Amino acid sequence: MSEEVMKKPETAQDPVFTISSSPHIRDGESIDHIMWQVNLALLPAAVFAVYWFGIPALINMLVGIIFAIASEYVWQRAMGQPITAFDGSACITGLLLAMSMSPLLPPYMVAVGSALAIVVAKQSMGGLGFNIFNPAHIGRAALMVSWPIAMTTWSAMGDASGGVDAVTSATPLNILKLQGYDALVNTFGGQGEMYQALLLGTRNGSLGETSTLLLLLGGGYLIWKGYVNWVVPAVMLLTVAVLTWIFGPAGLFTGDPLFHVMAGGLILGAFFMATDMVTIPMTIKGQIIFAAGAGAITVLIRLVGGYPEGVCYSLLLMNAVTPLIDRLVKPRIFGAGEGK
Amino acid sequence: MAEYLTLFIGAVLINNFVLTKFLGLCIFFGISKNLSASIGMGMAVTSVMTMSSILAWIVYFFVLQPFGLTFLTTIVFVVLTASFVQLLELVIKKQAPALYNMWGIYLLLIATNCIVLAVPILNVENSYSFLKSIVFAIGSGIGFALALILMASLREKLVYADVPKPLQGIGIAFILAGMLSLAFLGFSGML
Amino acid sequence: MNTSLMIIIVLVGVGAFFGMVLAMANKKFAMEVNPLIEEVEDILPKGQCGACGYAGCAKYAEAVVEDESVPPNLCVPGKDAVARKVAELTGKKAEATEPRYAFLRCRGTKTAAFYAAEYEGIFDCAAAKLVQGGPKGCKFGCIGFGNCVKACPFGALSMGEDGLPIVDRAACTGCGKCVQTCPQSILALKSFDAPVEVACSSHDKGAVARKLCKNACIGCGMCMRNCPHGAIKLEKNLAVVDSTICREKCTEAVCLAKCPTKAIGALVDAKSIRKTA
Amino acid sequence: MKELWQIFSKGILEENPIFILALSLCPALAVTTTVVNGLTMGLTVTFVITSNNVVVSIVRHWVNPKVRVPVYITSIATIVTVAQLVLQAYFPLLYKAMGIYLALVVVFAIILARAEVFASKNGVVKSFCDGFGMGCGFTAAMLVISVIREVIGSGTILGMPIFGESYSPMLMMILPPGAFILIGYLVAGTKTWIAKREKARLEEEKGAVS
Amino acid sequence: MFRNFLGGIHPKDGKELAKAQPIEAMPLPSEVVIPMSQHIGAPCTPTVKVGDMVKRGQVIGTSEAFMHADIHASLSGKVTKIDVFPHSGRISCQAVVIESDGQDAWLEGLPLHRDWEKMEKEEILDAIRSAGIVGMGGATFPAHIKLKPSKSVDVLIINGAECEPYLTADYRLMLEEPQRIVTGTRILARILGVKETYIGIEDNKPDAIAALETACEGTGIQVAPLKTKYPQGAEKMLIYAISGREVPCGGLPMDVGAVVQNAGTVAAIADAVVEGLPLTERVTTVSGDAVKHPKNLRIRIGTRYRDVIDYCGGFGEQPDKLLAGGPMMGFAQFSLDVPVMKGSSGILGLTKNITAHGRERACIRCGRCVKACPMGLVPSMLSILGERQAYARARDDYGVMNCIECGSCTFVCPAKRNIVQYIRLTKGELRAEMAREKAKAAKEQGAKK
Amino acid sequence: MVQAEKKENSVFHIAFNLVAACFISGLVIGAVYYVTAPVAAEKAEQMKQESMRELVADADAFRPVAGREGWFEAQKGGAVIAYIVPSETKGYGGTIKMLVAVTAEGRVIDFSILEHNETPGLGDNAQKPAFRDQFKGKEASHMKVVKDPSDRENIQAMTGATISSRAVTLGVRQAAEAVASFKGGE
Ligand SMILES: Cc1cc2nc3c(=O)[nH]c(=O)nc-3n(C[C@H](O)[C@H](O)[C@H](O)COP(=O)(O)O)c2cc1C
Ligand SMILES: Cc1cc2nc3c(=O)[nH]c(=O)nc-3n(C[C@H](O)[C@H](O)[C@H](O)COP(=O)(O)O)c2cc1C
Ligand SMILES: Cc1cc2nc3c(=O)[nH]c(=O)nc-3n(C[C@H](O)[C@H](O)[C@H](O)COP(=O)(O)O)c2cc1C
Ligand SMILES: Cc1cc2nc3c(=O)[nH]c(=O)nc-3n(C[C@H](O)[C@H](O)[C@H](O)CO)c2cc1C
Ligand code: SF4
Ligand code: SF4
Ligand code: SF4
Ligand code: SF4
Ligand code: FES
Repeated sequence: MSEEVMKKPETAQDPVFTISSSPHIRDGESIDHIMWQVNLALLPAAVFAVYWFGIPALINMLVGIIFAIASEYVWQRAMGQPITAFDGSACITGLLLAMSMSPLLPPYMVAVGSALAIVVAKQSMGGLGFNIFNPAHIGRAALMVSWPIAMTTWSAMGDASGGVDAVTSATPLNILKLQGYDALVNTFGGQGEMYQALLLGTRNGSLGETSTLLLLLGGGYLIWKGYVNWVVPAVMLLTVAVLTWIFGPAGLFTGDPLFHVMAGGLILGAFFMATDMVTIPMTIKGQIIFAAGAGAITVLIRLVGGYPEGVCYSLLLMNAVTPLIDRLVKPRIFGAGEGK
Repeated sequence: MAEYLTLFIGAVLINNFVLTKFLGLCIFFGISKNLSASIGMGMAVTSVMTMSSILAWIVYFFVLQPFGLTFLTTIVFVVLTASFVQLLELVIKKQAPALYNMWGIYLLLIATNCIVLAVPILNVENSYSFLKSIVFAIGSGIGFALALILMASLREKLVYADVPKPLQGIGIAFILAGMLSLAFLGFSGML
Repeated sequence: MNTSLMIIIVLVGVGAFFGMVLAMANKKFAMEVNPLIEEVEDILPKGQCGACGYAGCAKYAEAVVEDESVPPNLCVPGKDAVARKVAELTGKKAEATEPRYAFLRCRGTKTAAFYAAEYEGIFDCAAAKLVQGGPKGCKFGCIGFGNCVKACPFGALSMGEDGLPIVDRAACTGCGKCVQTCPQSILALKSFDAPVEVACSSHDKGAVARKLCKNACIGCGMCMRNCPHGAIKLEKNLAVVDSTICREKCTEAVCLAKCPTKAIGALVDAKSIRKTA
Repeated sequence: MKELWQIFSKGILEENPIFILALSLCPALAVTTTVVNGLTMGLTVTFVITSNNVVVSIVRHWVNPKVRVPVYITSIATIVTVAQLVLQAYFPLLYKAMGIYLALVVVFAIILARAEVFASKNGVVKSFCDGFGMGCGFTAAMLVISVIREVIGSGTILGMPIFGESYSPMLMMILPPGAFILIGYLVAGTKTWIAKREKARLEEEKGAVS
Repeated sequence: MFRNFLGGIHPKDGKELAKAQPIEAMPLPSEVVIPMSQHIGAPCTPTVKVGDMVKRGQVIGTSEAFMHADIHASLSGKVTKIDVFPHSGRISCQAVVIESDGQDAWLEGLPLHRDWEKMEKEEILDAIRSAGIVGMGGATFPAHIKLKPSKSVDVLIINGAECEPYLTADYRLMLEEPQRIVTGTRILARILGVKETYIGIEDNKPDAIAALETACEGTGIQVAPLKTKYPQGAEKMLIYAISGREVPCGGLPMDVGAVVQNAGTVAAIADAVVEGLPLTERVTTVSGDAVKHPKNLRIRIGTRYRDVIDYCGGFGEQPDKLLAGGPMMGFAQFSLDVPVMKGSSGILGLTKNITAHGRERACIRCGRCVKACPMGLVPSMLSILGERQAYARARDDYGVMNCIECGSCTFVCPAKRNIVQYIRLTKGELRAEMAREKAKAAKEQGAKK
Repeated sequence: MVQAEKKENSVFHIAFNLVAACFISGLVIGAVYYVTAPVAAEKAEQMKQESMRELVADADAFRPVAGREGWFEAQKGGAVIAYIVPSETKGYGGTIKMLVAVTAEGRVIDFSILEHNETPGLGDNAQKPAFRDQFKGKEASHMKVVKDPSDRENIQAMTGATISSRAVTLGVRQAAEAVASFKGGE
């Protein structure tokens, strides 16, 4: 048995070609590229969070990212799987998780949340692509049931720039839920001021959710690059706007849709979480159903539920329905059924 | 009216029996491998639970309570449910074969199952009125069916996933149920 | 005391009700599953391989219990032991099953076979076959992505270092699942009591075959000519051993020494034939 | 003797009612928030399953096979009712903590299954061992689950704080989601453990042969 | 103006490499290897023996089967071998080797000069049949069978889309020899008796559109500019774009009253009918970044790729893949010994720069493939089901049999999944199963009798 | 005919088998009940007394109040020093049932939660002294839930459990009001 591999017969100088099934060309996209682009899109809002909430925000985000990536790495190592911990998806999970929580949350809780998100929600299901629930939201929901007090303690805004001193230790939605709309407007000193604060992000809340403007910037970038279908955030925001307008505090059609759209984690959720392709339906039609459902449940929880905000749960609930949607809503096969 | 609605929605979503009250888990994990089976099972559980609740309510409030025999509830209800299910199976098989094929085949499986026994017991423990018992039973059944169907659709999807070997089967089913119940927490505090 | 009496009255009442229901049920339909079926199923090895010709072990158990004409020895993996037990349970007569094992008719190891191209794509023999017959120059041999390994319900196959599957004869039950699976149809069930077998499937002409694989049968006919019992024939450039003749008559395998490429090999054990490669 | 030991011990690991057979799951989740509750439920079930196995194996010859199941159910229900009455009279607090799940012991599939599969075919002694083994397996599982849940979820064990003031307990563990997820991983762990043992045994056998 | 089908992709077309190269006739090779299977259907059996002398255009292979097209010698010379040779589509196949005698003599009596307008319909069809013409757009369906549809047809579409990247053969042909195409088209329009005739061309070839528009003047043939998008040239998409009709699942164009024929095919038909010339050569694009001098060549059937590449200056860079056909649907070859056939629209040599892509990973459900699929399938599910061997479900729930294997899904997949290969695997297994079942049923039938 | 008879026979057998089983079961349960029933009743009564004594430590007897279902009056040396009133409200996770001890003047002495479904570690902190002690001596008018730590007059909400705090407070207030109106009506 000789070790030398046989040379080509006849024509030794011919190159050795590669054979494969068609097609033989691919476009330039890859998972890693897409994922890091999403991270990039989140960057402006993340930077603003550090500016607005200070160093704790930075620490929490770093802890979230590091623990997410580390858990993925350790798991894959232990299971003998190929290491894909650095493809950017774990980074998104960790970052989004930290961004959807109070800056005051002790970092160790963020770490636990990150690890739970990756291990329970993602890797146990088989890793990227197989998870049914949005890992970041599973992490958040798990923390919410584990340490509800810490999770609902909001900062008195550190020493960041003024104008919002009135808003201490309660988020806008919190005030709305417990004290009503008028109290809410009063805390900001007027409706115009309120909208301005919501738009710029100079308000209290989870650390990554405040700046509507920068989130829109990032979301818009993803839409422009084609990684996100604009229909999904649009439908979700629209559903929330319409429903909150209809079911206003003072009877039908008295709501403040603008406030509801910009408050809480809706913008972040609609652009970056309702668009997580892994956990939403695959067809456009299915995605519209998903987004509308998520919007509706968000409103339901905000208006009658036990929590001030419902983005996280509404998305998780719709994640659970996604396989059913995918089964029922399929594209029409070309040439099937009627159609001329 | 609002009272009934509250009771109903509470039973379906907020206090979902499977996901927050841990009842009927054996079927929940046993049947949810397959979507069509879970739909049939959902129907079977709902109907059996409703009817056995009615029966149990009558027996309890007209026999057991008046004679001070409430401690016999367990044994009487279980025998009642079991025989009722047998009877039902018999009748349906004979009278409505189509219905039988849809969910009759699951009947015997549920003859002895937590949720089918628990709902009649809860009804009498909470002294629900006759009508309320029915609403509660239907709501619980629908809640159970909802969880079962969702779970089945998730598990069917996971059949094609690279779930690590030791977690495959019942392990991952538990974890899924855990996440589903996390999601259902969103409804908590709603009523 | 009153209560105690009531307890008995109520319970007996319930019991009577229950009894009546059951009695009725019984009268209306006295269908019983034959408990024997379960017992038989218990004995079967649960490979669910389908070698018996039924869709899984349970189905065979049902058939063998309920159908008089179904023989008890259809379970190939179970071998004689199971056949005997099933026969015992069903009261049928067991005929001996001949133990057979999977045998790979290819020796195109990574080093012996010529790779005409690099392959890119799914790690699956059937899928690779769709791409110009796979990367090897020889289009008859093992593609080496181990579909058979994945298919074996008994874990009897493993992929060798040399790129060919190895049969663990202690574990192989002869169910034939791998034989059905292999897209190249180069696995065969052999009884292994014949002394020799040809471990090649190439129908290429000698010169081509030799170029494409060092271990190929080149159809030179040396073995055929040297076999004193006429047990070997050439079919489309490939030597074929008639194992019945071989088993019955052969005392000394002269053919082995004559083969220039050692494509024909002794069947003493699973590994030795590969070793001669 | 060895046979009896085998009958007894298989219930603890290889056929653990909760982790492997996945039967009688409801109590495993519902009452394991504290060790005391989990243990009580475990012992109750052990009592019921063992006595029922004994009763069934005694009466099995008199029972018409057509009413096997109903008779067994009656037997189980009787035993459970007895347990209920006793607990109620002597341990009212525990009785309350068990809540509805105590009554539900009646329909735990594991009990009926053991009666059907084992006790109806075997003698008193063996049935006792089988029932007791299953009961112990069940109790052991309940204990494992409840210890983990109580320690992490409340920071206590048997009600005594063990981490000191600064520990803020992870509530998820005593709530439904944590219970489900924890058991998921415990099931996986048990499976891996059994598989490893099996493998070691095979290796040993192989070694012995060659 | 025209409809746009859903889905589709926009790959970098690479056509600039050969676009400006006029069609050039390649010199006679010293030897041609003519495979006996160059069409869909039964392979032909050789009608010549080793040692025979043949003339160009002489029939050297034919078959009894209905579904076949005769095969002709593509040059004059001596038959030196009849054996199994590599084949660009089916690994290997019987082929006749003819050594050129340098004369390149036509069979006596060829070419003819006929006035096709005076010919009977049957006569024309016979001319097409005996010329051995098959679809040259890739599917190699025998033309004379396609042109005798069993249903009434009212629209004829000439496929000049050439949507495959790199390929420019049809483009050059349309630009340089529009007259041949128009003649062929008119012949077809007549024998089919259609009301409308279109030539569909992607709008990235304005000069070809212009050339054909001029040539079509007064003939009633309409030139239809199409949106540039892959796979615009796929039959079903083309029919939809031009006529708005959807070929039903599992159906044929004639089910919606349409016939589609490739531009090259109609040019060959024109030759066959007017001059009686059998199909012995075709225009093929030789291109790709590894080929030194990309060209559009008129090549004799049976010329080895080796000779073709050598004529184009050989490989300038180390090629990674040698393709028969375009990069989206072509077949990768492992040998330069495969011959050019009637269906060879391109020969491409591509370097790793173009063909390399990352490791295959699990589907991340991004839905890009769903968006890209022109057939409205869910390719991601098809790939997953294929991977897990759930073939029946792929057919029943996800209609895998409708896939036209255009490769759009695989092209866009960021997880680099080999979706088309999974689909092929699935289809293959399903077909094998169907065949098994048929055989079983037949056996049972036989047993009953 | 013979077969039919056999079936009849077996039907009877079946029914008898079951009835016998139930009969035996009845005997067993009856016997156990006979033994345990008095113990259970005694234990239950004892527990009730104990729970009331926990609320009103210095009482020496508890008597049911006529006309008010479930009410007890705590007596010391024959004098009524407090009323023990059941109360029920809806909390975060469902109904909360409690017993409230109120002085005859309508001041709260203490309360205990009998049944609840609040979250452990959150809502169920209502049973802990930190929250419970706030009520001691308060009247109905001072039972408003606030979240302002400086407001010592009213009831401080438990962190993270405003809903439970409100529910419990409401229950206690209702009890206090009920006692006030009962006394007023007398
Ligand atoms: C994407 C996203 C989703 C969120 N989902 C929820 C949710 O489902 N429930 C919730 O209470 N807070 C959620 N939050 C946090 C809220 O937006 C906000 O921080 C919270 O409403 C503050 O009010 P709180 O006091 O109760 O929770 C989410 C935040 C983000 C960024
Ligand atoms: C994805 C796909 C792309 C195709 N692209 C072309 C093309 O660009 N040009 C072409 O002539 N045929 C193309 N075809 C082949 C056509 O579908 C059709 O078979 C052909 O135009 C019929 O003409 P023919 O029989 O003359 O070849 C394509 C087929 C498929 C499936
Ligand atoms: C798992 C979980 C359990 C909760 N349980 C309770 C509860 O028992 N009682 C309660 O009032 N709030 C509970 N909450 C919190 C409420 O949803 C809500 O955030 C809170 O009432 C707001 O009150 P705060 O203003 O004191 O933070 C719970 C939250 C979570 C996540
Ligand atoms: C547009 C987009 C949105 C994403 N959103 C999330 C998200 O909300 N949560 C998360 O854990 N990962 C998100 N990811 C990353 C990735 O999809 C996620 O880790 C997978 O769900 C893990 O399998 C997102 C990725 C993209 C491309
Ligand atoms: S023997 Fe067949 S199935 Fe096995 S690896 Fe070789 S080609 Fe694949
Ligand atoms: S090696 Fe083949 S024949 Fe042997 S057990 Fe495995 S699949 Fe069956
Ligand atoms: S190859 Fe098939 S599945 Fe993929 S895009 Fe084309 S038609 Fe759709
Ligand atoms: S393009 Fe690839 S990753 Fe995206 S859904 Fe399709 S198969 Fe999955
Ligand atoms: S224990 Fe089995 S259903 Fe509850």
